[in-house]
Amino acid sequence: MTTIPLKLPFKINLSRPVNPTGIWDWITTTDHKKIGVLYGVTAFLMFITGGIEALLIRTQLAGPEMKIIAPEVYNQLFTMHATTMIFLGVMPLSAAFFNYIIPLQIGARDVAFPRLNAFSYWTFLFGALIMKSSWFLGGSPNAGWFGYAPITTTTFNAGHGIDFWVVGLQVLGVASLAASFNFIVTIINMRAPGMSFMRLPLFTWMTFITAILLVLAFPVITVALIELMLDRTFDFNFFNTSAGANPLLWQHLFWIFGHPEVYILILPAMGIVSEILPTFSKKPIFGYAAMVLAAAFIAFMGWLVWSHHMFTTGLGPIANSVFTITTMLIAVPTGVKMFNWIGTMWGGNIEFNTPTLFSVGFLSMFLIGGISGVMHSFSASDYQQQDTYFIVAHLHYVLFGGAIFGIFGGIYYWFPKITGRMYDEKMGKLNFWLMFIGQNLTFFPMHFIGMQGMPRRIFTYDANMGWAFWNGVETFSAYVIAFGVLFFMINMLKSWGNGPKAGDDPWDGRTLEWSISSPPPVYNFLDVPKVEALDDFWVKKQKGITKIKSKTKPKDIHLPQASYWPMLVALGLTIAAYGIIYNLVVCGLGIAMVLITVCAWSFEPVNEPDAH
Amino acid sequence: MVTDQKNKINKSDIHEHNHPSVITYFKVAMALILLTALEIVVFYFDWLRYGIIPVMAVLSIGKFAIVVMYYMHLKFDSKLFTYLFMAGLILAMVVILCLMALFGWFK
Amino acid sequence: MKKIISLSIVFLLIVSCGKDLPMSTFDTYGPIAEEQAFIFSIIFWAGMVVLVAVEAAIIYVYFKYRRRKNSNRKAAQFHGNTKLEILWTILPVVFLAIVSVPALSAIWNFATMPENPAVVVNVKGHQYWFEFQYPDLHVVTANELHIPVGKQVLINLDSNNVLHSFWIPKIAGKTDIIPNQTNQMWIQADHTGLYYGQCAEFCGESHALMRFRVIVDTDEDFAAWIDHQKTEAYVPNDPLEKEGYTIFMSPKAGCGGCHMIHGSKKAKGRIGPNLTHVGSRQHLAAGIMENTQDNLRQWIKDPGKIKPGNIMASQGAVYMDPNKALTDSEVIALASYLQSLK
Amino acid sequence: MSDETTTGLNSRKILMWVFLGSDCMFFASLIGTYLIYKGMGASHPGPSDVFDIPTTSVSTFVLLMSSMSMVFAYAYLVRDNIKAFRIWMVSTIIMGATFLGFQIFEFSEFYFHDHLSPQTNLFGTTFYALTGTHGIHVTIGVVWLGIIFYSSLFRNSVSSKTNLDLDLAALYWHFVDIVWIVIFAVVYLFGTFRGFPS
Repeated sequence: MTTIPLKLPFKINLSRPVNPTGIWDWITTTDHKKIGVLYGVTAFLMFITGGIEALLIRTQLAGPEMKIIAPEVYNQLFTMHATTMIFLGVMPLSAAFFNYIIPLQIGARDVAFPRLNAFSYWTFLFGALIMKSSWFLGGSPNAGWFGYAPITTTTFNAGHGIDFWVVGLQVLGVASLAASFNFIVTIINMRAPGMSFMRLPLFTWMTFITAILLVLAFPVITVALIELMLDRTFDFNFFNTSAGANPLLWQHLFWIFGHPEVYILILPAMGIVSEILPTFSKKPIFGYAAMVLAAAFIAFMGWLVWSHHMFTTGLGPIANSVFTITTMLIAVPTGVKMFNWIGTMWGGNIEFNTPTLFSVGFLSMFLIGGISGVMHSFSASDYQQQDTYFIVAHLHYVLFGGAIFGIFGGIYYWFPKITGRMYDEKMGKLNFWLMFIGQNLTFFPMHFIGMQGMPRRIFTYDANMGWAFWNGVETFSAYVIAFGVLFFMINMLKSWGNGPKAGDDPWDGRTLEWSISSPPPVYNFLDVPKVEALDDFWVKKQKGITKIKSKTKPKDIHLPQASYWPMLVALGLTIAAYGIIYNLVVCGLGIAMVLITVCAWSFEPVNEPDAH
Repeated sequence: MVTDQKNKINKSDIHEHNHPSVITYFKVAMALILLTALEIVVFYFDWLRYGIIPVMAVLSIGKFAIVVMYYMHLKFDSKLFTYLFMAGLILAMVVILCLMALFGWFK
Repeated sequence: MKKIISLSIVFLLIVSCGKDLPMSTFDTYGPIAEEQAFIFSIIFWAGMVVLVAVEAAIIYVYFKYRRRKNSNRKAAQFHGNTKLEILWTILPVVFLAIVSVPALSAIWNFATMPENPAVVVNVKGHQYWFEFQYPDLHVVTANELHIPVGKQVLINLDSNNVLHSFWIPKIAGKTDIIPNQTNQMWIQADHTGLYYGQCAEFCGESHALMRFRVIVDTDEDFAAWIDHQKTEAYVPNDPLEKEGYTIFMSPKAGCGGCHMIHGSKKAKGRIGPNLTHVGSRQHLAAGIMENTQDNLRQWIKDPGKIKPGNIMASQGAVYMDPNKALTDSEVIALASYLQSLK
Repeated sequence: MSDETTTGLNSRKILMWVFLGSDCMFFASLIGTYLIYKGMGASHPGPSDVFDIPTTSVSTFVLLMSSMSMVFAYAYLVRDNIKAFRIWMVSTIIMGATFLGFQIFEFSEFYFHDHLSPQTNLFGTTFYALTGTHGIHVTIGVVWLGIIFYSSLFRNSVSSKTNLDLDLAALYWHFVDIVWIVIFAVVYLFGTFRGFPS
């Protein structure tokens, strides 16, 4: 073990981990594939906790005037369910794919900033733990994932729940920003020779657009959260209505972030589907350029529609008309994508397996969510739908039937690449059908009860409202979804260890990740590929060009080395975050730790010159 | 202290032959001072009334632009940097203007 | 127009089986709700056409072009079709442009406030109940809004606490109640009767229990109701009611610190609902239960159990201080006094 | 890891520009908040009660000059004139610290003399949050430049070969400067301009 003494103003001597093993390997790793797996597993566990929260909510609503869960706990549950699914579930599950797949798809040996990547994971993990620890530290946040002021101020919410939400989201924001900065630079600067932008696989494109949306959207929510934190901790007046504050400020800042966030959630899933459908149809994607342009247009328009979440707040007819029109316009590029996916399957030779089932499930569910979205883009009729179960139905069709179906499809699709083993196809199909049937029976009736006047976020309803039957159906079906996910977990656990060997290219894939062994070697590519076309690997296979023997030896490849610092910086942030909640001195210590560890990090080389 | 890795800089990163000379930097500084002085002078022209807004906007944007172009080398560097920065900058301005419109600033 | 709406209800009838739906947005009783349902039905049917067509296309393509065993069919290799792509970009634009015309005009219709409303009501959102003030008629009541039939009513919405939203599904869509920003809306009900309303913006622990009723009266009934509301509160004669009156007005119970009973000197509070004619209301505690002796007793006994987090339970002297807690007989007396306030 | 990048540009420099683009949105949200709340809530103490334009003009001038000093330091480093580089570095750091000194003076003046605290009214809240955030940015910049200067002085590890390290710090420093250009115009000058019809 070589030690690198760091002569710093503050004298730290820490040896750098060299070829660590066991748990230290995972803690100090800078390998994008390991970080991807960590991201995926952690996010999936969080997804399960969010699912449990959802089941508790549904149980309370199974019938009218039920008293299973206390109102305060119910409010905490729906707040945590949404916060978990969005920030701890779908976003990091997408990030898991970014981490694992992007360098493989663009022919890179790693990301541009491997340690920043590790930092992103640890910050995400600690942020998630901060958020979830609130359940054991006096109660979770209870003001909804949207946290509309002024109910989040100390005047109306004196407990610590909201504090956990405020600092937790900021820490998670740092994680997302770090990852996104990294992927923007990686996609710009780490592409293999010949991999021009218009030869990028669509998943990489969607990641790129998502990351740009994210680095522009997260600063806005960060400012809003800082303002709320200053209000709660130092008695500032941002949302203090008795000092004349306008609570709509929060709503605007929140949705300026919040609407791009919606596309941050769905674009990666669209990217995954755009990989799966061509692969299994044995056809190129239909209208590649249009797919890219449509996504770019969606991302751009995502900034100009935020007030459609606020049609009922009295913005006035001009604003409502403008935002109605801009919102409707988003249907156009979304439609283009939908038609192009159908065009991709047209004339193909489509394999009927779990990834395509989830992809086609994505198309059909996302279509329903998209159409109900157009329905409430019309502010005139949205006055009746805003804050009802109709909206709940819409967003679950988009996020569950959309994003989650896409992500599950992606997990099945890349499972053989990541583990080197094949999943159980029968169980995969069972998983799909349970989730598909469960999803539709849970969320479709919400359209009905929404139009029948059932508001969101209510812990009880009267028997004479006529909502009881469908609520009962929904609760039952929510458990069907849970069983689907259970079969998914069994399938994954079983196949990861004992599945049949998958081989390097089980799907006859089109993109570069299928050209290397499964699981990929630590250096990804022995020789950095030379890319000559879109779907280069497929084109080369058609031409009969198979693997060429490489002269490069693995030991000559310099790889990013392990480091303690990313994890320690994240730990410092976490200490600072708890400090904000409990004790400002602790917060100061945490910030000091961040400063010191950031300095140590920046003085540590990416690679030791003498180490291999 | 600063590492080997960091020392390995692509040739394309060293643009000193493109970069302006110290004299140019000094001229830019003089322009900045001039514009700031103008701002402060204009500030005392009460008769401008709302007219001060465009005047001040032009002066500030001018200062902003020459710092970004010369001191931050955007004029000489890869266009990619300009695109990346302008994406954030333009969006930031659009968002501020939208917010001002929504809160009745232009009524 | 009604026909189109009822057509779209056909699909809902299948799922609702003719059940009574007191908050259905399709079963409209006023011009605003009707127009909103009409706009919805336009997009609904337009959306259904797209939905059926595209879903059919997805399923058709998936099955038609599935890989069959023992078949050597090769996938067709094409990269796109510019004409088709332009077509399916422009078609939705045209489609949306057409449907947006009635939608946009409706926005302006709702936003144009009546110049001469028959009644002006100031609605105040509280945690968790609604206060209704008739500023021109000098009447203040809570949780039961009376309006005359067939007349335009102007509503001013305001709150001094958190956000709420005012919503009567069968009469008009919702508008949010926001502190430091007075929102306006107008409503009109074309049939007399009782309608359900509910707070639609999350406002705290008992948000689900923040409901109200709208009672649409004929002009004569409305005038009579207003006249009655203007009168001073009934002064009890019955011994039990009198006992309740004494407890209510006593400094120990302190009810009058928050509640107003018009005509009494000791009950001048403005924090809680105005109780001058509480006995004449049909429901209690923001429309969550019928106004009966038994319910009223339960409410007075332990309001925090019925409506968790409400201010009376957390700040009322008799609920905070065990020494001041009401005995069962005091609760009975109070309930009978309050019920006498017809 | 290969040093060759797809675009030929350094990854760290791209990262810096993406970060600055992102930081634009950060300040936009703060400036947006300030503008939304301008004139709302209790009006005194307001901008014209507390601001002293001549003083702030001086601190603005100092910050502008620190930017000039920064480019000088960079220009000399690129030409391997380490001595001149160090002189201009010191001058940049001193001017940055002077700006911070002015801000501390200004804040204490507002706080103790004009009785404007973040808790007083919406102007206090939004003003301190916006300028305070900018001040934190300046502080980070001063610390960053200080570390580079320290490296050059005691470790001799700064040379034209490592000019990228300084380039990134300089980009950040100029960005902080241009943010101040906006704040000075929007908050200070528009805040106290007497020509606006009341």
